[in-house]
Amino acid sequence: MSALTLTLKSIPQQRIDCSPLTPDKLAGKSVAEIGAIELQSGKLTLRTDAVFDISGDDASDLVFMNCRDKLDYIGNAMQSGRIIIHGDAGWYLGFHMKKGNIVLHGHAGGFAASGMSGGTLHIHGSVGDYLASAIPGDRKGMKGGLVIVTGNAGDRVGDQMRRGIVLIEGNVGAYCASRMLAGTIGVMGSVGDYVGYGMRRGTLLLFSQPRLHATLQDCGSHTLPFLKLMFKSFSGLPSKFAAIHLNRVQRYAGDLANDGKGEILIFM
Amino acid sequence: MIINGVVIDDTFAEAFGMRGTRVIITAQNLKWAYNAANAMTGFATSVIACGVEAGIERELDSSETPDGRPGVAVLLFAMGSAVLMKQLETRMGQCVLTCPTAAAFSGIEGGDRINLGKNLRFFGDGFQISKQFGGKRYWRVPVMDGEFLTEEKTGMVRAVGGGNFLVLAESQPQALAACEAAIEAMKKVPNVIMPFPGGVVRSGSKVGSKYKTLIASTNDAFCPTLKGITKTDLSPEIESVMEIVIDGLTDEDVRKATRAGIAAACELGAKNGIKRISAGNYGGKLGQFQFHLREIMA
Amino acid sequence: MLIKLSGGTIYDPAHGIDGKAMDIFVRDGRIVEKPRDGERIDQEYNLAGKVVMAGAIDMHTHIGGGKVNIARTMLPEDHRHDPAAHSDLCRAGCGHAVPSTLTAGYRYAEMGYTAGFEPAVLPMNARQAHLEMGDTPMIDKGGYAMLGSDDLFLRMLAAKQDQNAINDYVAWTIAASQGIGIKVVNAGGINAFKFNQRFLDLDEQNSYYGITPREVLKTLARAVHELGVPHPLHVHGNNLGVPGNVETTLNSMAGVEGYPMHLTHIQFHSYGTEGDRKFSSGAARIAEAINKQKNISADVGQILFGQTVTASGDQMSQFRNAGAGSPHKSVCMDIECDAGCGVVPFKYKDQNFVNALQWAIGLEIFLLVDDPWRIFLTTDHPNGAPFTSYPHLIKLLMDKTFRNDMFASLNLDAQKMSTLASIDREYSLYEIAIMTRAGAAKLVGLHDRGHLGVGAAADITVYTDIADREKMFEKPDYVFKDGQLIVKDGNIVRVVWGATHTVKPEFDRGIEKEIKQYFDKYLTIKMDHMKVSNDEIEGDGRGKVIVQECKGRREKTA
Amino acid sequence: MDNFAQAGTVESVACPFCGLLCDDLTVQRDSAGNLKVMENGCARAVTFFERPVAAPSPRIQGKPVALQEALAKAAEILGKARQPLLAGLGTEVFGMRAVMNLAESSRATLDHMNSNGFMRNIHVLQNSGWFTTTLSEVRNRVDLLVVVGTDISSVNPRFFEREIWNTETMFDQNTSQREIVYLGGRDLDTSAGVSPDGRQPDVFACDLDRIPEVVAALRALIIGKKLHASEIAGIATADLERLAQRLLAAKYAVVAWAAGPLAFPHAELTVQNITELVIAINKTTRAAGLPLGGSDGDTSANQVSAWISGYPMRNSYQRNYPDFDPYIYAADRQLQSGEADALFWVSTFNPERTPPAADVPTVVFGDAHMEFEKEPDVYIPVGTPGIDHKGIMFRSDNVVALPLQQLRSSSLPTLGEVLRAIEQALQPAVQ
Repeated sequence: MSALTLTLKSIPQQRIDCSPLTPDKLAGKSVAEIGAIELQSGKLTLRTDAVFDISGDDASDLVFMNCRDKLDYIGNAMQSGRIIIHGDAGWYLGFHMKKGNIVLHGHAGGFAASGMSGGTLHIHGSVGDYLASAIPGDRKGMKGGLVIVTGNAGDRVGDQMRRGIVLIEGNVGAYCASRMLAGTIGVMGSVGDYVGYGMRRGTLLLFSQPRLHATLQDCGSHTLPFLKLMFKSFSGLPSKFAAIHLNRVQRYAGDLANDGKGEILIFM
Repeated sequence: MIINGVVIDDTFAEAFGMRGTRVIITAQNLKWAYNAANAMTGFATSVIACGVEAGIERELDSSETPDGRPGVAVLLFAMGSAVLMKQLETRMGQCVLTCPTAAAFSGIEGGDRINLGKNLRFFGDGFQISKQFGGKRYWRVPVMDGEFLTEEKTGMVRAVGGGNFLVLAESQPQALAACEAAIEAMKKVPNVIMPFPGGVVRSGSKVGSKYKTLIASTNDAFCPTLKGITKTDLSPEIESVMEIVIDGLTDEDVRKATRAGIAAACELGAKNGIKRISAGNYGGKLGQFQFHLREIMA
Repeated sequence: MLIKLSGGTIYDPAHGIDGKAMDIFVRDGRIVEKPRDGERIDQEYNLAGKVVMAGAIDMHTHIGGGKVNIARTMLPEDHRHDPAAHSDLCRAGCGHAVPSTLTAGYRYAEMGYTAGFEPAVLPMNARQAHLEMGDTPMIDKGGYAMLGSDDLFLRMLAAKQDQNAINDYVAWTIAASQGIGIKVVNAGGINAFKFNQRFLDLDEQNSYYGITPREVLKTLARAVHELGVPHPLHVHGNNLGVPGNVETTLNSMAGVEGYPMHLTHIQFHSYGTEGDRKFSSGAARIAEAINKQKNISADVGQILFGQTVTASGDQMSQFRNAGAGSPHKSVCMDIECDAGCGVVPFKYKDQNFVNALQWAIGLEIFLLVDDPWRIFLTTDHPNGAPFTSYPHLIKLLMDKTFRNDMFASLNLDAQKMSTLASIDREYSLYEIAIMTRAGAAKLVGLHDRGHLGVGAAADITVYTDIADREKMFEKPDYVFKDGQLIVKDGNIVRVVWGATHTVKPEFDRGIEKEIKQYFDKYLTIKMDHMKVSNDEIEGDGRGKVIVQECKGRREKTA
Repeated sequence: MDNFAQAGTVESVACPFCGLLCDDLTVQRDSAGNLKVMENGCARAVTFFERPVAAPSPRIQGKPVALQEALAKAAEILGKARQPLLAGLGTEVFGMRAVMNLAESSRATLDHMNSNGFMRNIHVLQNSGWFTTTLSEVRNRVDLLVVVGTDISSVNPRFFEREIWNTETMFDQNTSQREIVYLGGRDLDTSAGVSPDGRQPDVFACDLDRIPEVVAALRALIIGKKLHASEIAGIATADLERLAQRLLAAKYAVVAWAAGPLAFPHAELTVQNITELVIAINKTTRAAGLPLGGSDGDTSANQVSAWISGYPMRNSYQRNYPDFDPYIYAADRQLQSGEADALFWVSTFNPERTPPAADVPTVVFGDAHMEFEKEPDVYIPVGTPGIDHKGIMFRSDNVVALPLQQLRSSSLPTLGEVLRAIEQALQPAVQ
């Protein structure tokens, strides 16, 4: 058995919805059957074998080669297995993912990990806006699991995030943790304006002082016992976060506008 | 069977199925971990009136605890899961939540997951914070010294309670010395506690009483001062009997503890007045476990 | 073209026909006499053994207008799970709780419905309601214009204007908003809410006007009656959803002093305060009152379990209920000194005590009201459940075993509070035909619909008689609309637009002077711009406006 | 009835050029069909109505052609496209119906030229909902008007005249006592907020991009929170505290905003704070939000789209059923990414709103006065609703839809006519 490998044949002009291509949905299918699966692209539906060269036979170990940012919904509602992506991914990477592993060697578009409820998503690169956020109509962003981003992330990281852990080694944009409901976001780099806007609950870990708007208020400096526990749980992760052992923070809480009890912890 | 001049009765300890759980209590230092644990395991000698039987199993150094602080492991046993859960919550709330710097964690992986700090979170009046790491949920409850940190759940397993043996000696000091030696040895055995004061109980009981309202009363057959007026089980030279009761997570744990305890008591031997080791049972009708002393010591 | 429907088992309660094998002839969209011997039959459908009824009529369904479109806009999550693709015949859309207009029309027709009436047309929003209904194909439609919380009406009452003036204003409103009836929602309450009153019981005064809901109901019920509008005043009572509102409802019935009145989604207004949770069924008392008072009719507004959305003109109640919404979001609006609206998504759960009891209360009312001509099958779509659940509801009414099995799976405390399991009644096909066809047509005032007599519009539904009534009613064999076959085996085979039914009661045009003055002085549009014209409804090739007969203006009040 | 060929005066004309849809204009027509606003016109209305009559020929790559030819070419471009985009959508209800039908038949995606602003409101509606009011309620009830981030006048010129300083109200209010507060923004023209007796409005200015912070602070104060900061974006916290108290004390406070002018990223979160603070006030007294601004048929486009497809703007029929994605289907993004490979631009009210520069085949259904920097592949001039033909428009408050009148005879086709013709050419149309 070798990894089922989908190599993009040419750069598409329109976006392609790859949601039918997950390990669980492809399990037990022959190359011919996989090739016949139809993918939405613009107003057309394209056969999978018209879009990708298909090789290998182990659908539980799915590889995208030569991937491009027009390929949306990779790992959509994925239930098991592993997807490795070489190249960039489009929007909605790991959308409503439930279990399994996605490793991206490249950049991802918007709404990565939106609605994700389990598994891990490891992005060796940067992501667009709305990482771990909820799409309109959904009430919860990420609902569980782990996301690691080695690069930067855009605006609105974790908007309405409900559970789970997002660790970003680079910088993030504006409105980080907006309307966050629960869960943990760590950002090693800088964050943009209006961090924690409308935050209800949840924890945002920062390593430098951001600009804070007036309805996030200082709760003083503290040594918090849970941080040891948290960093211990990070210790095995393939991330720079694994090497951190700090538990002294400045604690800001809010957003008071939203009667929020979220916290922004800044390591001192 | 005779060990070092001590007669091992051909009898058995009769023990019951119980529910058991373990809690790891950590604190800024061992002293405050003990303060919490002592309070939590206080008044927990017998399920008859305390609800649970509880005790400190052992000390844990900082490499053994989830949060890297020193701590102790506490075992609690009860006759049923409902009462165990209720007692655990009550004791957590009054003894650990209240104790400066103390934190509580699950001491048993697997088993049935029962509430450890789950409902204590409401003390936080809405300011409590839930965190999930490594598949476990923790609660952070703001309190006056900072934050009370507790794991949400711990494990509950089927356990064994009421393992025991009796030390029959020529004098009270000699009986006590033998029991102290036994407890010292038994504490090194994991997964067990000896719930009575100092691990030793002097008020062994029998089933029933002349008083209708009582279901148990003093075990007159082993009371030395009644030798002449009751159907005694004591030979004339026995002046004092003490019992060690053992609760363990498995029957094997109880067996190991029993063996360690009897061996230590017998170490003192007949020359120190230790004459006989016996055990309490109900004729094998009530308990599902039987610990035959001679088998254990063989 | 002459069509013969041969040998079907006919249920036509308007003519007392209860399951008789008969032929029906259709020509040019109408049911006609048996033709002369030898006349050529162009098409024949052999319906031997099939159940034949008039097309079903939903006399209370929120299918068009501002609040419905707000509900659509705010619930993308609901649409995503029920897309309706473009086909050779049908346009695309989406379904479930608040379907797109086209999909709503298709799905109604696929269930054998040929008409549906929007019960809450705000006059100020009537144009939108008609535009949306205009984009609802397959079925006929119409709307009830809302009055009773509009400032002009309350000013007229407060100024003690006589009933004639009120009647003229009511008739003008029906004409301007192209309605077929008048609806009152939380009589005066929506207005009171604008003055920060949070409840308004039947005899409580509006804090500005001093008018009580009782006066509003009585005046409007009388106006509708005196104008000869066939549909009685359509009343959404005060205190919707409030435990104890059974008293308000009973008092409201008495309050109209014998004028005809239709109480809508009465299930939501039949709550007592007994039991540990101070919430109990008032169904028996309500049913008893309906049985006694022949001037009263009602539709049930049955709730069924699952996700839906509540869309109502009753902004006062909806603001109160917004906290219980799921998902937690809501829209409330104060509207144009005319009315208001509130939209709250809701998920009814069978293990929830209140929801389970609501379910039982609705069924109790269905089963305890004796006269099927005065009780109507609705879920108050989408408030109690989407209309697509009607076949399931029919099965609950027709199949006691099925009903009791479902009941036994509900919240246990709710079961203890309901007598449902002890009610043996099962609706017959004839009774179903009354409540969904003949009765509904009579109630709405559709003189040529809801029956299969000669001269009737050939809106006809044909079912296979199978024991599972849900399966039977969700997929008719044939549906004819105005004589054209539009549905076969539950699928659309031809798309038609359906007409808009209205009434045009006579009134003294002199009233316009006062109305115009009011508009010019206080409102932000011109009076003439409120009026919806026929060509706006019929534009883009949509269905015609049909004026149903009013029985003529009764004597002026002395 | 009307003889549009003759000169005449038309009263009660509705002006579709802003979201207020004032319908009290008097417009004079000369025999050539040129219009002049005689009464109740604002500068915008004058601009709209007084453009001279024009009826240019349809063009293909700048060359005049017969309408049929232009339609055939448009149909050809539409048929070939893999991701056609119908954008601009500056039209009214009947035009929008035709847009929806064409979109479905061609599996196109849809976006309105004002969506960047409008979607801020839609996002809030879909996330938390809101509590709003309409113009006539404002006119009769408001006692405290708080305007966030706009002077209103620049988007809805006659708002203060018609809804605030009206002389008569139903509830005997002395309108000159109405309190006006401008919150946020800089260098606003607040002159319209001066009461007839000369009372100045309160103006709490701040940079546009600090409005999110100011609105958040106001909401926090309304729900009784204490803030540490002594000033917020240059506004004294004490002033905001007083404003919060005034809102809670008012009988019918109205908090107005216009989505367009809140032109900073993620402004929907600010709109949400506005609407949520309104709901908080309603716990004890009455208040309502008021979405203002708008036009080029934005409200109408969203309303029609919602009832026909189930979704507001930024939806698509590319999957053969309606699909909604306010990000992926944004016209700008689709064009910049090169995904949209044909652009069909509709602007029937405003010749200034020309299509965005894009390197794709472009068909414009536009006002007759439209001038292009880059001539589109096909230009089909169409009539202006409310001048050349009838129509129906929704006001910015989302409730009232008004009929638009035909004011003159016109040789220009309606948008609906040309779109239906293209749809027919594309494939046998469904009903």
